Amino acid sequence: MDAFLVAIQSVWTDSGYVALNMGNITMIVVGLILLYLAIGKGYEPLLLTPIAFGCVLANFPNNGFHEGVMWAIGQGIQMEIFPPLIFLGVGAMTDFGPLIANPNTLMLGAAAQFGVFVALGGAMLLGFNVQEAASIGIIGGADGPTAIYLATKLAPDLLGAIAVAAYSYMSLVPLIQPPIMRLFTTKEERAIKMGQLREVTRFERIVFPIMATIIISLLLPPIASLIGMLMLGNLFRESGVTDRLSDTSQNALCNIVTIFLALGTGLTMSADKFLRLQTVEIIFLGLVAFAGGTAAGVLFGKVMCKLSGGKINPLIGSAGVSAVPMAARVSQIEGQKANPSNYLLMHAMGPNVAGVIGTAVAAGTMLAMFGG
Amino acid sequence: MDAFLVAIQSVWTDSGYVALNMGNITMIVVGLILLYLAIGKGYEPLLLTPIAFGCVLANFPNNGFHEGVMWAIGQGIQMEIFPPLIFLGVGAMTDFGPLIANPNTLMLGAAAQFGVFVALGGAMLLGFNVQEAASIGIIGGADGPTAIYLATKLAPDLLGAIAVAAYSYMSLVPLIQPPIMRLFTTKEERAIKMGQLREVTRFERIVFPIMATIIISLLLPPIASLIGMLMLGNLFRESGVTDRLSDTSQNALCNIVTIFLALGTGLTMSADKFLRLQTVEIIFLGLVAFAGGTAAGVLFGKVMCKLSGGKINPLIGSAGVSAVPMAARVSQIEGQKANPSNYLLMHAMGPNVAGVIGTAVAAGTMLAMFGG
Amino acid sequence: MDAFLVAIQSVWTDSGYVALNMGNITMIVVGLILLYLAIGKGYEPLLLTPIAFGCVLANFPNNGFHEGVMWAIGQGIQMEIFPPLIFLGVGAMTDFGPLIANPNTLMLGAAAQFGVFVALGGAMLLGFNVQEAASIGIIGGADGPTAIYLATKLAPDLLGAIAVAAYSYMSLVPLIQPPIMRLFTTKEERAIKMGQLREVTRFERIVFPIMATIIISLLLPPIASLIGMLMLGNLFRESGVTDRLSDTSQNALCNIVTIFLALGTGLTMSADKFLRLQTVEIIFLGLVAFAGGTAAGVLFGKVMCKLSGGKINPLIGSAGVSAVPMAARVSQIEGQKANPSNYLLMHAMGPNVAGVIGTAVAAGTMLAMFGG
Amino acid sequence: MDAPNPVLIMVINMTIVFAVLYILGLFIRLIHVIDPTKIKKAEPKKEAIKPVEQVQVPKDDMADKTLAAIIVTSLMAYGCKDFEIKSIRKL
Amino acid sequence: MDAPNPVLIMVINMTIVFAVLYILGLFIRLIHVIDPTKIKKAEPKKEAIKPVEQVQVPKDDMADKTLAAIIVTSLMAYGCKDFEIKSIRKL
Amino acid sequence: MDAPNPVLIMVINMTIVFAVLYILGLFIRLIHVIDPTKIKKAEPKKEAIKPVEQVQVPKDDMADKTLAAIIVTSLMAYGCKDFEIKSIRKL
Ligand code: NA
Ligand code: NA
Ligand code: NA
Repeated sequence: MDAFLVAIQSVWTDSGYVALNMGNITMIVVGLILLYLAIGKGYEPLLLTPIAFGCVLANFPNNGFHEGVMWAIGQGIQMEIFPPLIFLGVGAMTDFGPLIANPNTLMLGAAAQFGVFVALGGAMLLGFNVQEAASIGIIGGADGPTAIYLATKLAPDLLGAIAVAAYSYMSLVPLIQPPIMRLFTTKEERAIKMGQLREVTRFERIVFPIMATIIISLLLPPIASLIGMLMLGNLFRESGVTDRLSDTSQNALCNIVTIFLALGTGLTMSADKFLRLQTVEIIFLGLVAFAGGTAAGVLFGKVMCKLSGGKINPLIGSAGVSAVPMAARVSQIEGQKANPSNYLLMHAMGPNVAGVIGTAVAAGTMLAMFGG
Repeated sequence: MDAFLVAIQSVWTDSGYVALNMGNITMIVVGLILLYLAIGKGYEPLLLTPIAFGCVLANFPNNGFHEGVMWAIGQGIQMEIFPPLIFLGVGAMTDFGPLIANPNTLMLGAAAQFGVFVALGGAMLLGFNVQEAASIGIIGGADGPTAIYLATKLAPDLLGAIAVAAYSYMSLVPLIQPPIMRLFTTKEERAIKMGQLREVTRFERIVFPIMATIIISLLLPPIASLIGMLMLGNLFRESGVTDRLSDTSQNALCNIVTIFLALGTGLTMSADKFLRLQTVEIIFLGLVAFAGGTAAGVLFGKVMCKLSGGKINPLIGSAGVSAVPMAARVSQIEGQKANPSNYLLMHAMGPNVAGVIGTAVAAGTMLAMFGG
Repeated sequence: MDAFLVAIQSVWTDSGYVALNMGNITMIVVGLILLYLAIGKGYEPLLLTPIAFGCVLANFPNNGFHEGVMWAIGQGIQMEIFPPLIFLGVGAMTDFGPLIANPNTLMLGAAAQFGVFVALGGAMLLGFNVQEAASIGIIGGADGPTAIYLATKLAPDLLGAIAVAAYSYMSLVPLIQPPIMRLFTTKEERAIKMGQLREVTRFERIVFPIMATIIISLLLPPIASLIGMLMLGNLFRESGVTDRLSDTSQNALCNIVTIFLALGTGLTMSADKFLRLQTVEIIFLGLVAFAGGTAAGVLFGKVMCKLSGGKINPLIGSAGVSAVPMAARVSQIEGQKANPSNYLLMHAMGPNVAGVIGTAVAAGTMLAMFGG
Repeated sequence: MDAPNPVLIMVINMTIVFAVLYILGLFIRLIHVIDPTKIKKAEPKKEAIKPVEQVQVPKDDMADKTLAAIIVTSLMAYGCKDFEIKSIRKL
Repeated sequence: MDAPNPVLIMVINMTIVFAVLYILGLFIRLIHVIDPTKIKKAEPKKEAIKPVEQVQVPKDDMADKTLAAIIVTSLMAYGCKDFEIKSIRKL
Repeated sequence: MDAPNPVLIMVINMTIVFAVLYILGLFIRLIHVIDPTKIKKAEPKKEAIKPVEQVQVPKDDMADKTLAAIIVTSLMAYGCKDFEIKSIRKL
């Protein structure tokens, strides 16, 4: 009986219950809240569910994740293997047609990056170093893989908070953007109807990803693998002769990597890295970044509206933050509220996909300036 | 002509035919027998086919498997990367509903682990050390990935024999279980009809995997990655918002990892590890474990039948060994033999999935007690 | 304003534009030409598209591919992990039925390897060492994964040129082969109709891959992983009980590995390795190899035609170079040109799949003779 | 564990396995109790739910009886720490 | 960058982002101009294409106006190397 | 292989390639002979099977003739070990 008690006691002593501290408990609760947001509220559930679950798992004491599958997943994060593979799938899912049909919308995708640098400035004022500030700012780009890629390179300790903020705000786009959009536009501007987009040829669709890769990767080598994979995926989609590869890039491979990327991101969320004032600041700055990007996009849209003689509806500017395709849908909805016969979705897809490129360029610029 | 003969002779001298010894030949024959069992007899073919093929390949002399793809697959085994990924798929395929509807069936899943410890005791009496005995005992858990996970950690030399025994007996469940089930039950008991299970809400289905992960991983950290992946897969299934991830976990990812896990397990089956008296003992002990687990499940079912006033059919107890869903089908078939209007399948699924958790818990307990 | 200019200048100075040299530019143009061949001309687009894109990416200066996902993909190439996994898929896609029904066609698959050794001899005369010559010769085998496997082991510097030559000529089979086929055959020979192939039983289909693995891997251990994976894939296909694994081997896994293998092959195409006279020589020798293999196959077909009393159409001999199933289709088309009621496709599939085995055997022989 | 006794190992491990799965069962019941979506459904269909609940009550009762001896005694004997385990139950 | 000024960082980065995306836009227009498949389609349906082209001309015009100040001045100020960038345009 | 002669390499390698594929062909025939499922099918449909067999016999014959010179002589010349190769045939 004595040996029995000793054995039971030793299992208990080595268990996580005994080693559990307030930090672990709090982070497990944070993970549960994120699970609620992901599943109960539908905030980017494909990413937030595994991130949140990873956060819970990471905070079990003695979990032995320094080896085994969780270690391997962590290596894939640290070695920056997963974000470019996600971008391969994103590229295979993205239709750059609306952008090619109306390349002016690229400027809206550029303008919306303003939020990134507002948040960067704010982060520096709050005492973050410039690498951390850049990683925080990129939340405003509303591109998860780019944000994770940049944070892994520049500020790995902030990875969890940045990923959570990025994906949370991306799903809050329908709440964050409309008031800002209405604040900066008149009802007349929002009611503007835009002409039909021209047809884009297969030639243009095929040449675009190749050319974009060359121009951007040569100027900003630090994002060559991100842009390269994005555009390779798009080439698989548009070539018409690599459907097998396009399908796998979008589905099997993308889903597998999503599980690993998101779970691995969650696994970085230890109490000592997450339970800091900085996390609250990051979440606040992320909101500033989103709002700033939305505002800049809409205001630049107003400038383009003026210069085009009223042919451009400024509402499509907010789609420049990317968050594909949600931000474009928000433009569509707000446009229809002002004018029920308005159909802005395809026009908003231009700035929307331009925003993906814009954020990658912004990340590349910051890596070129502040990277090791 | 001389150079010709020298060259041919050198190819022949370096070939596997010259280096082939009796051990290799015997193991290749073992591999062929296992292939026959897998393909000809239909014993768990998804796993036994690549295991058997790996056994054949591993026993070609000079095969160069210390590098290349076979080395890489071996690393995935040694580093315990594959079993938790299989469990991700198992979780996505598992319906815990019947268990949630009738949590008493958890006790049957616990009782059926008795076989694990009978075999453990038997193995220790036969001279195996406690780590080896634990790995042998787990065969009785009828969960391949758990058995491979535990054997890799505690007794890697026995991995091949344990995996082969586990998967072979799992497919023999329809032969092993019925006589034991009939031995310990009366016709009246087997004829008992069980009431309809209550409906389980989405809330319950979502909270269950999260809660189970927390409770079990905290108590038994060594299986945090196994239970975590099992329950993450189940959460993907039940959340209703991550169908893409659930689908990939069950199909593409699970199949890829199955090929690698099973092939890699077969690759460990070298003659010096397999052609020992121990292998025969392991196979014998595996049968003891299965039989013991079945008997314990049925007997505990009888106790529960008594205590519930005859509301529980003891036949569902044998499903507690897991071997999902085969053991549950055996309960169904035996129940219908005794009473043609009997429908036990859904009731037997409760202990059946409880057995998966029970075996993981047993593995975790043994790792906590005997692990490095 | 000064700091502004300094910063812009520093981004520019670190960019690829400044570091770009003529070698890079030329290789990017080579990549673009290959993309045109892949997408515009339809030359093996599934492989040549990612190879060509990899070639473009690899030649961006400072691209940082010594780490991250591109590094990881490169490791998969260097460690010879990808070609056997492609062969797993090839095996799952291959129907060895026509070969089993008429095993004489194996001799045609052997004869067509003649081109491999003609090119090997030519390469040695041009000054390549024997390892390089073997890797160049294998282009004539018309099997991409085998060529990449051999080149990685014997002449990694030539990998890019060899892969490009192999895949380019494979898609040029409909242009290269017909003149040679007509040159060596009379109209009467081409018009020969062949009898119906016998039915092949499931038993034969299942035993064949197992037996072939044993015979070949024992004799030529250096290709045990290639032949093993090819035949395991085929066993998944034919067993009838592992459809899940066969499906994944052919689709998700094969496509993922194809993307990585082809992209990684392209990434090896740096200017210093590719822009050499040797590359032109390799491309020339590749053509010699294809032509030699085609001629040898047809001529051996004529011998078999004579010996069989006119029952064998020599046109099926050219299918022995493999390039499955294109070379078999060329035999079919040429046969029908000579005799509109001729149907050679299934007969040509025998030498066609025999050629895959023949090339692997040739690679194994060369590895046994010239390998480390 | 320097001199492990097979019977002792069995008793210890089976105790833990039963305990863990029993506690899991308690939490499953707890989830059912706190399930907010269940309550909404229950109110309109009170007649249909009642017989199910009648079936379930004896089961819970039976489970407690079954395991009282095995689980509670062994855990109780262990000291003050097991109260922490029970407190988790009230989360 | 030893003493980075947030405003300066913003200006530099936004300049680069705008410049890169503007140049990308120029290349998209160039692709459209050199598109051999477009020309073939345009000839048979001249009437249908014309209004689309009328819509597009002001857009291009507007874009040039918008960005002239931001992009061209900042790039021109940089020295002779930016002519290399522009030369890429004529590829 | 310090001073490799291309022609010698070709002869050696082609010999091995032919030999391996020829042996594989022998085993394919062996599988067909021992195939237990074939016999069952053959008995009821004897008339339908016979002509196929007539077609096949000359092929086998031809294959042996073709390769007798190349394979058998080269293998026979090699010594006693090649009998081991042939013994595999009788497995
Ligand atoms: Na963006
Ligand atoms: Na089990
Ligand atoms: Na070939």
